[in-house]
Amino acid sequence: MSAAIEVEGLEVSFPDGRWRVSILDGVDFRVEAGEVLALVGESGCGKSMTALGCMRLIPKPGRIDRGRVLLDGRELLELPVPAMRQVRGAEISMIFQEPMTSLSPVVTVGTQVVEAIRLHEKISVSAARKRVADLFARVGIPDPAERLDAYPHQLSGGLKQRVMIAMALCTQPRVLIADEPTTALDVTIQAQILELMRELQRETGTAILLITHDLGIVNELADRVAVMYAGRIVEEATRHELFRQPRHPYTQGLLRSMPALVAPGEPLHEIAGTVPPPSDWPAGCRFVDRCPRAFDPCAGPAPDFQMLGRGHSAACHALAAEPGE
Amino acid sequence: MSEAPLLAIEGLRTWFPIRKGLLRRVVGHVRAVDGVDLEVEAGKTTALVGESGCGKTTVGRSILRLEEPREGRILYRGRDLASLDPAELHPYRQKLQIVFQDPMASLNPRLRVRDVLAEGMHSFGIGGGGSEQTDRIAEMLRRVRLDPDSMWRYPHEFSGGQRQRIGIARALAVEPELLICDESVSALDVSIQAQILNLLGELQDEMGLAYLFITHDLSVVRYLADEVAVMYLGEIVERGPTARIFEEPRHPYTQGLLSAVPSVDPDRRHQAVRVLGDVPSPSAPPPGCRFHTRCPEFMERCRSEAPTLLPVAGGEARCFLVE
Amino acid sequence: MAPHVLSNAIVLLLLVAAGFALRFVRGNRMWRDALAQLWRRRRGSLLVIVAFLLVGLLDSVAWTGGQGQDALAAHEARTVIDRLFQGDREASYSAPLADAAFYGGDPLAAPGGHWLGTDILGRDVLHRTLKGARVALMIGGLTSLIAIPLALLFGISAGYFGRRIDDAIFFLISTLASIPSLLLLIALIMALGKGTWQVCLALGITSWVGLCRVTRGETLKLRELDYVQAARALGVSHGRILVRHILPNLMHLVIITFVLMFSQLVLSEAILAYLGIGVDGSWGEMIDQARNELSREPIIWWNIAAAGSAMFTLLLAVNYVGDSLRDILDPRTLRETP
Amino acid sequence: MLAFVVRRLLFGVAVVLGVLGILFVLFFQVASPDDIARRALGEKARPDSIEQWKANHGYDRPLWPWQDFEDNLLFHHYSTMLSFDFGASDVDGAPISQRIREGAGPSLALTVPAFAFGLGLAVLLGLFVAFFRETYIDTTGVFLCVLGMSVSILLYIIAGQYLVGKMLRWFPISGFDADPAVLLRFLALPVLISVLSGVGSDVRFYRTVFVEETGRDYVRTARSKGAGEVRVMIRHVLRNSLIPILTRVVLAIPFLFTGSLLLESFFGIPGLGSLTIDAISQNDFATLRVMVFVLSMLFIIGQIATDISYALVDPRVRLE
Amino acid sequence: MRQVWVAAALVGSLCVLAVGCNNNPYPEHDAELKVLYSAFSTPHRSLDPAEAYNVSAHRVTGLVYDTLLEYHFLKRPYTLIPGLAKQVPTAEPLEDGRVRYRFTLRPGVNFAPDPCFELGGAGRVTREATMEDVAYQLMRLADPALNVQVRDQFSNIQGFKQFHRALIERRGADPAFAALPAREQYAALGGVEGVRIEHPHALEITLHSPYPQILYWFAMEFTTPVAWEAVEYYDGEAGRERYADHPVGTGPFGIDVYDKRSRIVLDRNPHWYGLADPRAPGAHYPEEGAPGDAEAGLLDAAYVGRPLPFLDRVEFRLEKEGIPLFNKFLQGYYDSGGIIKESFDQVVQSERLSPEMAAREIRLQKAVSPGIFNLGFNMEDETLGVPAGDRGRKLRQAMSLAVDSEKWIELFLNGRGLPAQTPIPPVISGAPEGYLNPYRQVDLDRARALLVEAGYPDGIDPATGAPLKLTFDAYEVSSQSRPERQYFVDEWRKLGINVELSSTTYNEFQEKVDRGAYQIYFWGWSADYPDPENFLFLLSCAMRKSTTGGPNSANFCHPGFESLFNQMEVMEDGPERRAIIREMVAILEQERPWIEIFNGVGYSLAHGWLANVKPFGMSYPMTKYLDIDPVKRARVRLSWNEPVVWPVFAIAGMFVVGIIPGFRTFFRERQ
Repeated sequence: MSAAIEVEGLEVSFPDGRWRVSILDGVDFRVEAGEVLALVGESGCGKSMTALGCMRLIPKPGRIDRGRVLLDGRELLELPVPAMRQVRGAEISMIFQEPMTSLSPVVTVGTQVVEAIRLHEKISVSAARKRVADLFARVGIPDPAERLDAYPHQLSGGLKQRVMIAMALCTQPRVLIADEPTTALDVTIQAQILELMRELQRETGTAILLITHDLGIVNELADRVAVMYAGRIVEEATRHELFRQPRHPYTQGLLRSMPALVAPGEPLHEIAGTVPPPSDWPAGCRFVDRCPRAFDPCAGPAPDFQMLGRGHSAACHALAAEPGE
Repeated sequence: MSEAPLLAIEGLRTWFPIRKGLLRRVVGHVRAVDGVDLEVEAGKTTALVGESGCGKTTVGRSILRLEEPREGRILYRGRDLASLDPAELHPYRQKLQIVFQDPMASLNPRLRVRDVLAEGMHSFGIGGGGSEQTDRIAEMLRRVRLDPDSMWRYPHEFSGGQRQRIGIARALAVEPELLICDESVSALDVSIQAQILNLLGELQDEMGLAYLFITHDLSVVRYLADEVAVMYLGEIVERGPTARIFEEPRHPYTQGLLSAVPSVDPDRRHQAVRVLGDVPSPSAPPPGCRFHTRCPEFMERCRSEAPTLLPVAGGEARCFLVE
Repeated sequence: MAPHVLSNAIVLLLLVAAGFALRFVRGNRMWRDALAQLWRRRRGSLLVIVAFLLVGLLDSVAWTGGQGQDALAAHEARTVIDRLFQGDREASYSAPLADAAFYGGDPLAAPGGHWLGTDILGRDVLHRTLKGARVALMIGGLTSLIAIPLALLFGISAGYFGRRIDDAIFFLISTLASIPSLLLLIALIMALGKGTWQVCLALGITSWVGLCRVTRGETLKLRELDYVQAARALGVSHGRILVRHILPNLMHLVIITFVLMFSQLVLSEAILAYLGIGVDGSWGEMIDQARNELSREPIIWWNIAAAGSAMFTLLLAVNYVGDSLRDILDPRTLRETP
Repeated sequence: MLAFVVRRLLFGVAVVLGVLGILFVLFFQVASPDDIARRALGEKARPDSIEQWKANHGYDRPLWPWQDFEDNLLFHHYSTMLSFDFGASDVDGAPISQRIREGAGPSLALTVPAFAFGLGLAVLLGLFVAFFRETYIDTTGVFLCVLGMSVSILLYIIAGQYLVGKMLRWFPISGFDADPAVLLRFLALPVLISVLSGVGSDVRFYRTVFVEETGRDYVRTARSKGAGEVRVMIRHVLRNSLIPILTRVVLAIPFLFTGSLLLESFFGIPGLGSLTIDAISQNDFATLRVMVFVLSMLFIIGQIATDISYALVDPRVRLE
Repeated sequence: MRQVWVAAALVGSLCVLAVGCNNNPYPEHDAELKVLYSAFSTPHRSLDPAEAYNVSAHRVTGLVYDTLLEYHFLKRPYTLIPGLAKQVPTAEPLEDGRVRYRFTLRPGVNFAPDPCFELGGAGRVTREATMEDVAYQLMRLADPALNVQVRDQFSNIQGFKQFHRALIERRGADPAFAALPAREQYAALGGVEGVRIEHPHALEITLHSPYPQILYWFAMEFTTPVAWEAVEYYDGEAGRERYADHPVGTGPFGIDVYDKRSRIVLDRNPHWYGLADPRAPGAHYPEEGAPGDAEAGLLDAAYVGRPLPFLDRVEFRLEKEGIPLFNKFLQGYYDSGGIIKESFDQVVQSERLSPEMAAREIRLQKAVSPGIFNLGFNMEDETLGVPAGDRGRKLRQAMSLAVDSEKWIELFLNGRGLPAQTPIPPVISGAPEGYLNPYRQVDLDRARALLVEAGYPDGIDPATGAPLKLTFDAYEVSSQSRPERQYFVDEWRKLGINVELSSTTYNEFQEKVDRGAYQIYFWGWSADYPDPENFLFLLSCAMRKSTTGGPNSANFCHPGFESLFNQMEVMEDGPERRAIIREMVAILEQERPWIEIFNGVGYSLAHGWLANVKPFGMSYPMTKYLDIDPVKRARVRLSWNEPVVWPVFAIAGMFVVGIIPGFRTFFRERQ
């Protein structure tokens, strides 16, 4: 059985002066139907770019250099433009971080969702509106029929994000990409949205690629977790395993620097230094300059993934040097 | 309490007028801060927690008189700052400083780090001039763990975390006693946030600073604060020692807030959603208890009657349930 | 003091100021980066502008003495450009690089010496065109000398202090902006009289409004920024905040507006020249003088071509640099002002 | 909404009063009635006829209220202007309001098509260039725009008349006619020149607006829904760009009435632009004064209209 | 969507093709009628015959208003012939120095039809003109309410000034009187004493002192019969035009369309007296002319003796700029035109029409015009004028010697001018013949010698040690005319005098005049009538700008010159008078208040289809003598104006070719 979506060796680069700087460097992952994969990392690590790469929406002047994106085994990167357009929104949908700006401010939200339906289905406007009203009710928008004619600015952030979710789900896509869906929201609203996503995912069985920097949200929603650092995935594991037994030094550092996991009064773990900009990424292991366990091989070629158990793998020379399990 | 707190706020109200109509008459107010009492003790950390729009930032800015409070007293070591005119206020500004959220916007891009730091020193006549000042600035930079040579560089040459350190150094350069940290770590990545939090902790130990920590991030509060005040729609709804608030929250809002925080314990997930709906507009706060529109424990009485802060163990809570 | 001494002094002053500015830019990484980026993107345009500036400066350095084309010349202060390009005066038109007069074919005093030919009075067109560069730069320079301080003063006070001051200044701006600028310009010149200073003053009065608006709006934004608030929390005085925090952060707007304004000013002057109230010796005047020459037979094209393309080249370079500056210095603020 | 409109109108009235004040200073204080009379009467006029002329035109009043509170030029200026009693031309005594009525038609006949074609072309080209952003078409387009902006309108007119009128003989070189069939021929060239000379800066402006909008999040949303590029440009980008476009367009409308000073003058179109030019060249201060006043009024009305029209296009703007 | 665009583009280009490829500025019907197309450059201020006083307005009013006397079409020097009058009157000296002239009006002189005549009786559209109408117009000239620029010239008529003053006083004193129609006011005051109507067709004009030039004024529209109905009807009220915009006269043409800012159309006057009386001197083509006219084809048997006018209609179009006007002339859309100086070379080569133009059957006409352009010195100036005494005179003489007007004429007029020697143009009878002004022949050596005598060796002012600095005020100078003034500055540079060209607005110049703060100016004067007096008065004391505001901007006031002028003014042309004029010229020669520059020579072009063109010089339109071959004109125009279409396709093609690769890369990149 093929995965709902499978990404292999995705490479994306942007021009910087005379050179092209690679900001995704061979990203691989797969999300099975009905599964939630969380892509975690700090800002600038390329997780949003990965999402856009799956949609083939890398903003210019960036471009996909290599790699494959398979949707149910179908190679999306080879599709002609009109066919890809039919895939977007119909088979893969996306929710964005900023519900405030992700909706066109001068068009009613109902019309925007109707457009999403009518781009993929031959259906009358009134029928589409009816369907949108139902969807609105399903994503927990009060007074759905009236809200159809509301403009985005008349809705709160939480409601806007619900509209975005409705828009993403209106065509019953195989894959939903949620890029920081709750980052801009207050914690009480965030809880509501997470609850909603959980529910919908259970009902529809959609595969979700969840992109976030918040390990709490990962814990709430994800089945499996992939940790990204500087354009690469460094560790992948099930949720439980990752929290309990992080193996990559970066993942370990990340978890130990969270105030929620440290007792008050005790110092937090610090990862030395800062994430370098893409133009300064080290040639081998990207974490080498900040890694407490760095040793000679780390400056050499990039480490390969080590299988560390059921669905747990990490890319670290130090792990390779340890006796295998 | 035996000793007077370093800073005590009493009945602070800061409203913003809403002008409408032909003559731009004031037809109402956004009641950003509507009767807040708060205390910060020397060398301790008080956290002010709440969701966006609850007025917590305005409290911080009102203390510094960056917004003019409408009424209330801001007692710094017993002296009411709210009643002072600008000239009288000047010496007190040295004692109260602020660190902002956005490391991009809080530093003037046209000034070198050295000038950023020298500004406050110049204003209060600290550190003299020339090489003495330079030495002092270098010392400040070392203290926030930056290379003293970086004083010759411009803010945009630094990363977000480093900029935040410069912001802290700027505040510390005038030797304040109280630092208001307005969402100072919220915009940072976890690993950077850890660095700054550690730094703040160390500075408190070294210099005996008091912090008023304004944030929405409860995990940071729990890690850092001695006292917590929870704000909702311009009012403090609960106050108390950190441990008590987190273990035994008394106000339904506090309870909802805490339960909404996603847990990082892989064995505990699926938080209960207790607080529903959206925050009402602060220009027209609901009558009665301001939280009643979203409260899971809503009683008929809450609709018309506003609860006052009632004492609970080690603090206060604004709810009829604690009566 | 003789005018040319004053002019020389101003040139010296400008050079010193430019030196300081260059030192400042070199010392300040942000401006240095901006300049470097500009250089990378618009090398050609920058070189063109520098060349015109150089010509303008060379045409402002004058001294008396030396051999001129007539008795009077020896008593006049003549600029470097005059001395280099004036050459010998011809009787009337001659074509570029010709060695005989255009009409009648009499031999020229300076055969082949007039690269761009001569005009009806036998004056060297290249010389006049180069002198026009100084006039164009004067128009831009003097006008901005009037408009920019005015706009900054009013814009910053309106934006920073707000309330009553803002109301008054906003009213003033709105009133001035309501009068169609060309008509206001004409009315002002009719009232002030003709002449370079008067035209520049009128242009200054009509063009400060736009910059004032931009400054006011930007100051309103800056006033609320964290670093200004931090300065207030540090007890920094209003004056010092204005000078250290507000003004420097407006400078890029001023530069961009100025560069974009420059081409408008030169184009406006051309229209004024058509209406007979332009500045003596400007390209606008040359174009207006030369436009009827197009129907001579054979056609006299070099006058209008020289003035037209000089103006066009400078403006193209300025517009291009202005565009790039806008992208480099400020990706947002100025976008929506045309 | 109503309060906003009323307040906006009141401010507009205040600005009108301010404009009148500036006009008064410019046209009565700085240029004195003597100047006006001398100019109107011509070189052969004697001092006594100047006095007579001033008396005939009412310019013999004292200027300021403190000189004569009952009867002074300041009050007279305000009261006549505000009651739209524009009086007669200083030069030939013709009623100015009639002149303006007569001139409006020819001006509009030139400016409205020029404006409509110009707007349509600029928006189309702007969309086109923005659609191909960051390709050589975009670069070339921007270059051509800057090129077009760097040329004086004088050169456009001269070259237009020379090339199109004289060499290619497509259209009459200049002139005007009331007969619509003939009029079309006359207007073709000035309209063409007007469109060409303005299209550069317009296209560049619209391109900037469009490119800016294409970078916004909702455009990404639209693409992620599966909308094609053309649809994105027209349905989403264009729609959201309406506000800056509208500002530019509505503010340009008053200038439709002013006509184009230079074009009308060169092409002999008897509109308000050439009326203004004539007034300038003949020092007809009365007409110039009225023209400035009328145009300022139109401009102020245009601004108010812009503010109100925001609300119609942008649901976010509530007029408060 | 795409289809709509394509359709719109197609329709658009079709429209352009349908309307566009035709540069004819006129409706297509003008082949049948004899329509003369002509142009005017600025809207006329007034066409009221009492006010209209410039060349451009006279080209219209001259057709609408006939005058009692006219100039002969062909004869030179200018000769008066009877127009509406039966004969040219002679002066009758009366006792006490007064002079009387008697005019008799031709019978059957009618106004052009106009609705205004309903005022005199329902249903009337015209009426016969009488001497009452002439007298009415003479009284209007005295009316202070009208802007009459030549009022002084009529003040020799007995009682004229008194009538003027009486009008001012009564109107000021009596509002009821002021409210009456002007005609009734005039009647209430009893009219002008020196204007008596003996009979509807006989008018007596009495002058209180001799003024032989008065007859010329009766050849101008100032003295045309004016219908009171027209003046009262066209009052500018209730949608009616003002009389200044609606001329009604007895001339051969009447106003059909008057759109003052774009188009004026005149149609034949069906009631013109000449139609009934073609033998009247002004109503048929003359039998004799000046020498050379026969050779020029102006005495063609096809025209001689035939009744006038030949044209059906005259149409004027506004043409502000010279170049479009000339180009349209070349395209055949104007029948005749002056040559703008810039196009001169295109048309005229060594004084003759260029072969290209000749091939188009264009004809060239030249005529010296009775006008003068001169530089003037302010004689009240400390440095240049009388206060500087002999130094000043020598300086003026030197400066006069330095200015080469021949070259000026060649550069700026393409030779279309004569270097002026005296203020009086040579075409005026009475001008000194064969006189060469010694100070107007360029002689730089002499000029330098004079400068030494004046105390400015090599132009150095001993007071400052620097070159003498003077200011040349050029007002209302366009960029176009600036080089024309710059030329003089450059000439004086050769002497080492530093003259600064200061261009000012008219008002600034007036202020300088008021303060007496001007030194040198440039000025022109065009004759009202062909008499030396009309030029010499410009230098009389009575016309001084500084004291009287008159046109003597040089403020020249020389006792000897003045007494000679007073003698000359009242004399008839003859050897005696010419001798006096010689003397006056000699004074000017020495005193040099002016540097005479040139008398214009008008070159005008006419297309082959336009017959009977003879330039007149003064501003009297001779349009009624012109004839047109409209069929030929229509044919020729078509052949000259074939549009060139290929650039449209070239541009469109380039655009498409430029776009295609963009489309390809664009879609490839999106893949």
